[in-house]
Amino acid sequence: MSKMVPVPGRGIVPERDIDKSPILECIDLGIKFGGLAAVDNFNLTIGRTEIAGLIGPNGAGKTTVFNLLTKVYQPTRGTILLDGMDTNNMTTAQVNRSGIARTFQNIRLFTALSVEDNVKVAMNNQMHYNMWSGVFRLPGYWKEEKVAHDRAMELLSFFDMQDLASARAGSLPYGAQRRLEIVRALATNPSLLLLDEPAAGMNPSETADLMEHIRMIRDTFNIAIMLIEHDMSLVMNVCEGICVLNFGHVIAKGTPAEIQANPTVIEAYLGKKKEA
Amino acid sequence: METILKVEDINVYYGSIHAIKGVSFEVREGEIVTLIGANGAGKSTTLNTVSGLLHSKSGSISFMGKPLDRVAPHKIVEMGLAQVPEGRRVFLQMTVEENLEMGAYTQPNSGVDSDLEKVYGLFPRLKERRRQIAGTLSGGEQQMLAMGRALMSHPKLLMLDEPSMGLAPILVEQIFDIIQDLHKAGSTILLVEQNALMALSIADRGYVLETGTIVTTGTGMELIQSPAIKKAYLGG
Amino acid sequence: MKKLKTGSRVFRRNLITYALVIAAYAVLQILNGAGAVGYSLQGMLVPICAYVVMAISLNLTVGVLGELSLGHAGFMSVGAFTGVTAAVALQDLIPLAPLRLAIAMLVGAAFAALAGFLIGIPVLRLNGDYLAIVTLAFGEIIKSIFNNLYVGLDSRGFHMSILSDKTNLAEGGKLIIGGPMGIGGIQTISTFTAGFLLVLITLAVVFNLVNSRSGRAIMAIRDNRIAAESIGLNITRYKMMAFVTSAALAGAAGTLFAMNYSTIVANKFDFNTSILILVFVVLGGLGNMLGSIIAAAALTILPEALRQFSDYRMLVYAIVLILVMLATNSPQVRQFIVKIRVAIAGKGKGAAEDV
Amino acid sequence: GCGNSGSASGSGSASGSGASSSGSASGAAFKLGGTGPLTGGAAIYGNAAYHGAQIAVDEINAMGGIQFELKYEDDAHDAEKAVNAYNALKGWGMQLSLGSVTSKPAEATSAKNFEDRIFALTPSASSVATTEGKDNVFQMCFTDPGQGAKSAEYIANKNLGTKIAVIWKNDDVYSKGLYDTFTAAAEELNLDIVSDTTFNDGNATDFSVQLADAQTKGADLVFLPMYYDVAALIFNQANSMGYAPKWFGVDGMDGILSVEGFDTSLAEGVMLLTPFAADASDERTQAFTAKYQEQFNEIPNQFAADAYDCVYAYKQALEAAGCTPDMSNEELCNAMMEQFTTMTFVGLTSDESGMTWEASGAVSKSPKGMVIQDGSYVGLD
Amino acid sequence: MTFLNFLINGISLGSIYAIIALGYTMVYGIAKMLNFAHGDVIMVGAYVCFFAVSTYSLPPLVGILLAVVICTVLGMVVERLAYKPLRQAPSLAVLITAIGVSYFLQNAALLLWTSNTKMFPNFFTITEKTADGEIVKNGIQLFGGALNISFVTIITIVTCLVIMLALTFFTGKTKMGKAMRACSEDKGAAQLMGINVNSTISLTFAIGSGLAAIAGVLLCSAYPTLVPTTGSMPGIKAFTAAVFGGIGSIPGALLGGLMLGIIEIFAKAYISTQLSDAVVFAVLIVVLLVRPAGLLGKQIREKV
Ligand SMILES: Nc1ncnc2c1ncn2[C@@H]1O[C@H](COP(=O)(O)OP(=O)(O)OP(=O)(O)O)[C@@H](O)[C@H]1O
Ligand SMILES: Nc1ncnc2c1ncn2[C@@H]1O[C@H](COP(=O)(O)OP(=O)(O)OP(=O)(O)O)[C@@H](O)[C@H]1O
Ligand SMILES: [Mg+2]
Ligand SMILES: [Mg+2]
Repeated sequence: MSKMVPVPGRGIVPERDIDKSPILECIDLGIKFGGLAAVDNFNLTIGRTEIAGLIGPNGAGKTTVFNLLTKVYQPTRGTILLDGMDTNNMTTAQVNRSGIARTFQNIRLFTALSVEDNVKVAMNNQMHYNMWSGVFRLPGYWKEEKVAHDRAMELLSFFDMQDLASARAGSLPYGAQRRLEIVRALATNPSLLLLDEPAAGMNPSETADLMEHIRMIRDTFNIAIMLIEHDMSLVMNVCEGICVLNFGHVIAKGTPAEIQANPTVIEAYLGKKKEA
Repeated sequence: METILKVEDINVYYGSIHAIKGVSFEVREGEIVTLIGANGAGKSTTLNTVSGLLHSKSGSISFMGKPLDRVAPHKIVEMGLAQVPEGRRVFLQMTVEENLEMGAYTQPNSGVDSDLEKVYGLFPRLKERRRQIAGTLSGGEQQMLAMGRALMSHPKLLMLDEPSMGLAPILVEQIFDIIQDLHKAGSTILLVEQNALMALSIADRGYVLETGTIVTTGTGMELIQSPAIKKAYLGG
Repeated sequence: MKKLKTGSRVFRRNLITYALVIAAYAVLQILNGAGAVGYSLQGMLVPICAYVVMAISLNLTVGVLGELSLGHAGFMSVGAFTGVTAAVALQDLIPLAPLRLAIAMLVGAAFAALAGFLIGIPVLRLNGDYLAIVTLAFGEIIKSIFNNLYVGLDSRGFHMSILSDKTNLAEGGKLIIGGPMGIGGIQTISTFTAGFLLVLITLAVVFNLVNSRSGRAIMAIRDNRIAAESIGLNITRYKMMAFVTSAALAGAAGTLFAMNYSTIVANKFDFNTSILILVFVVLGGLGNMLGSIIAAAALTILPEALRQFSDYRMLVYAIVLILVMLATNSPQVRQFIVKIRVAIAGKGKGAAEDV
Repeated sequence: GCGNSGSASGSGSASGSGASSSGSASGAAFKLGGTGPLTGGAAIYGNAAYHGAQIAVDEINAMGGIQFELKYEDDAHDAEKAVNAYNALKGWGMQLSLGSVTSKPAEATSAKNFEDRIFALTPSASSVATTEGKDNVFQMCFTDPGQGAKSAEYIANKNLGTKIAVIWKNDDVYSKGLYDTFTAAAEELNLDIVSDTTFNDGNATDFSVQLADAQTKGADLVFLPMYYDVAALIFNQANSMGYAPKWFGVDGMDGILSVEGFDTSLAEGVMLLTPFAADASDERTQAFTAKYQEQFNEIPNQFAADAYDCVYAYKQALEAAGCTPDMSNEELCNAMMEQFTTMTFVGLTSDESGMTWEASGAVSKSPKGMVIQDGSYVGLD
Repeated sequence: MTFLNFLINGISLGSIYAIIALGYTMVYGIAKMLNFAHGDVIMVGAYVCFFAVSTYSLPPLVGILLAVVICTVLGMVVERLAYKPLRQAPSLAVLITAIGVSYFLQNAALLLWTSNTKMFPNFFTITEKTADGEIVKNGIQLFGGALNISFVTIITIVTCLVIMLALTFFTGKTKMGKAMRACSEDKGAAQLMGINVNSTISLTFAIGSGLAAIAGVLLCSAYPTLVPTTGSMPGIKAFTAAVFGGIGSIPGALLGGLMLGIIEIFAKAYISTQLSDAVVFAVLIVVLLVRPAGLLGKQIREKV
């Protein structure tokens, strides 16, 4: 992975992204639930093809950050610039169309649909035939369905899941479900991919395999990835920049090495014993 | 050390899927026994069968000498067996405190308050959030709640299904410390973990489950050293 | 190629459905020709078709879209009244009955679709039982409107009034909808063949919709709204699509139904009718169109078949209904069915999943 | 009480619908069928008619001579189910029909009677549409217009009220028919209708608003074109709000005195036009009432009486035309049309001068004006 | 004055809806099922009380108790036979079964007690000795008879309040009540707490049906005609009221019921008796659009 270099006003950025404008900028982002400020003046920039990590104790506000970025919750304050564009009054769907795709901490698949359909439905916005050509099976239908099918298979094979294409998503083993969620997110052609604890419930060997895929995704699709994870072996190995949250506040930013050495982080999050 | 839980040759089906194929194992008084295995190996199914949520087609399960076959789940809890289910399963619409009270359902009301304080002692974060609706807790907070809830019933045998899942490293340590404290305090624990290394390192004995059958067993140390295990579960 | 497998599995099930419907029609026609069909069954053929269409269309809302609707009869009502009105208006223009019926159905479907759209705007902003109660409310509102609506036709065209008959028609004018009196003296031009064709069309529409990008989107929204939003689906748009389609089909069914009786009143399409159709859907299995067809037919015939029980008829009907629900939902029976499906399809996975 | 009344109706009706009644012993019997609400909200009317017909058939079959086989099928007061019921009867081999008990179903079945040329004489379906354009469908009861208009005239002639309120059921053909013609006639007779309110199945519990409207508008007579079960509620509520106008009912009101647990004093002074009064003095009525009570232990209402008359009217017509059960429906139909347009029939629901039918199918018989005094009917001259 | 009268009438009608809705909400909120048979249990309760008092001339209170007991048992039996086997089934399946039960009860009543209308006696009266004999009073007259509040209404409202408070306390504060809520959320987890799910749900139905009996008696005391279908329409209205007030919210059921009654009366009085139903439901829709979780229902955001 390329070296991280500091850039004024942008924190640290992968060398290769320096001359490109950042894909994401959060400025003073914040949300309150009742009295509790789950996230408060959160600032972060992510480079075009950066793999960023968001870590922090349980309840620190990591998932909430994802929910703010994807407009599942509306921020009570602050701005989100996606590729320079303010997402202020966008809906979740609009945010996705303009480039953010995500997975969920507690898996949210379309359980009754087949694996293939889970992927195809994510391509909905890239398909254009209307209801009628669907109902009357006009040429448009056949053409686009063919394209969609091939693309879906391609994406599935990326996680070598093509053999599961016809299985019911709900009936997949846990690990496969997590991977399918990633494929589904990729199918929307995002420029920024948000992964919420992708390795949760995976054993070390499965986790190692996942790491490879995350890097591969970045390299093949040339997109930025931001991930939340409690498995330090994964975070420290794949992430280029890491941001640490605690009680909704950023308590540290930096390279894996810096973070691992940071006493505040150790005290609040990592604990004395080293893993990975 | 007498045997608290004895599982003999159980077979569990989901419809036509044969999930558990003749599994046998036992847990003795005061032990930490761990059950490790890949996703879908059958760990949770095993625990749910012991808890009486699922039923075994054949074989037998006995808890402190008494047979558990066809005993209703709530009876089993009364007998002193508690499970922290996979994926927390806290009562999302109830407050943190109400969840804990539910954990003490089988206990006399008199002791509940002091037990609450004990649990809050273990998980201060829960005390802060005692009035919050559990559904809005973070994943980790819910995990703590689930564990605290199980402790409320003074279990003779505590079964934990992946308690470290989704927890911050520091909390994982805490959880494992708590497990060891409980162990020291004399309670018996059956631990299902993905985090095989940590699990085995605190376990007296371990069983390795693969696609519904037990393939290896031994003391924690033996298993950690075994190359096969290293390769398969310790990512080594 | 696995994909062919999914494709073909769905495709096969749909094909079977078409085949069975066509076969049933053929058999009945032959028996009918041989005079082997009793008056009782004969008289029920058209209503059965209408109910089948109602069931399939409601299944689109409840099974595929996953929203509970307790007012589906309302759309049937709209279709019935507008359709018949159109038929009466066209009486002289189009002497050819089948054509007139077809146009009437189109009109009925169109108005029902319109109603579906207007109702959908508020309804689809709610969730779960709140949505259900609002559909119930609209069903009642529609009923109450038609109970107070007066529509007449004379040389000067249509005249409409609410609450009381202020249409004061010219000579030779005809009051079509007479408030509580409903519509009387209807020319019964509905035929079994027409019904059969409507069923086929309905099947085609629903199947093709479900197996298109729209259908996938609709089902995705059903399975997990938040995830559906996160992949950029326009929730309202697709909900509306399903809802309106379902309403339109119900409207056509309403016209078919109404044109089979010499008289029709708004009260016919009340809450109980909505519930009855819901029973068809649930009994047949959510998302399972073939199931809906069978359930609708069976439950329409059942009360007639039970006539020999005289006073105990409806009691027996209730008991049968309960027992069937218990049976179809008992794990044993389900396993058994799955086993059979596996045996037939040779493929267990997802066999329990219909659509 | 609960037990015996239950068993009574049980045995009473179980013999009937479905399993058809006795009498066919002598072999050749006319198959007589009718549909009515035997279950559901309107079951009370269907069962009454059915029980009335039952008694008549039993009596007639006992006499020897013409034999009937009666079969009543449930239509749950619904046009669709009525047609199903009709078809069931047709399949059974029905030769003569008692049509349907209630109006809307009757409109549907009478259309079928017309197609199939099966003669129909409905006891109680009073809407015009029932007979309109169907030469072989006749009625035993007044048509709604007839009755509505007559009520208005009666009120005008006896000037019973100057300010009139009407409470009607605006999802019901029967009530609407009466309302329309009543108001039309009232206008001509310049009766002053001050209050015009409605109810329907959905809200037939609370009438405070309707009654308050009538009361505040100073109505001194309230016209109630409805069946008696609802009327009972209205009297009850009017009483509790201390509103005591003159009440004027219609034939559907008959039966109110036999409602179990009804405080008849509430119906004191209620006037109604009905062709039948269960406690009339003539011995035929008394015999009928007695029989009905011991068989079904309840007091027969006008539905029962009309149905009873229907069967006897058939008997008379069949005898006069010398029909035999082996005749085709077509032949029977023509014979009956012939007879009913010419004969005069004396029954429970007519006075000694009897009743006759127009070709339209409408009956003409003089209604009895009745007033309720100390819990029983007294003829209003 | 007329306004006040209408308001009172609205409250009378509403209180009846409310008392039914309360029982409804119990089952609805806990067992998470639309128990369409609830209205018919009401009908059964009314009949039992009717025969006890009118036919076997037992004292009213005994009649009511008898109704409560029988309905409670009925509720539990029905639950055991028709709903328990469907614990794992989708909720819609249970709803359909409930409809089957509703048909069953109605037709059983028809066979047992015939279709003949029964007039339910009004217990809630007091007879006053006056100069000219006794007069039976069934309500309080205010402003020289300009306003009339019937005893039934007063008693119904009081009963409603008592039941509401009792239920709120029960489900919110007692161990058993909380266990009920736990079951309604996650039966499996509840079992792992040592809660006997079956008996808990059975208890829910017992309570719901017992309340139904009381509701039946009050319904028929206020609107005395009693037929086998007496329960169905009020049942639907009560269901509407329950949702209107906020699913599972006990105070909501009370408020929803009252609102429904008042709206219905006002719609008749000030708009049109003919269109009152339409108006009532239109108002309902508007309110739900403003408050998508009902009047008192709280909208719990799904944690993502
Ligand atoms: N909808 C909500 N209402 C109230 N509080 C909320 C809501 N969502 C989250 N919170 C609170 O905000 C805090 C942050 O929650 P969040 O899910 O972001 O934590 P997290 O960092 O993802 O933790 P974990 O790693 O355990 O998932 C938590 O304390 C949680 O209780
Ligand atoms: N409800 C169910 N229906 C059908 N099959 C199931 C069900 N639950 C589990 N299975 C299957 O049974 C097997 C064992 O599942 P189980 O959840 O016990 O595995 P596990 O070891 O707990 O996995 P994990 O580590 O992901 O929790 C898996 O193949 C799974 O697919
Ligand atoms: Mg999180
Ligand atoms: Mg597991």
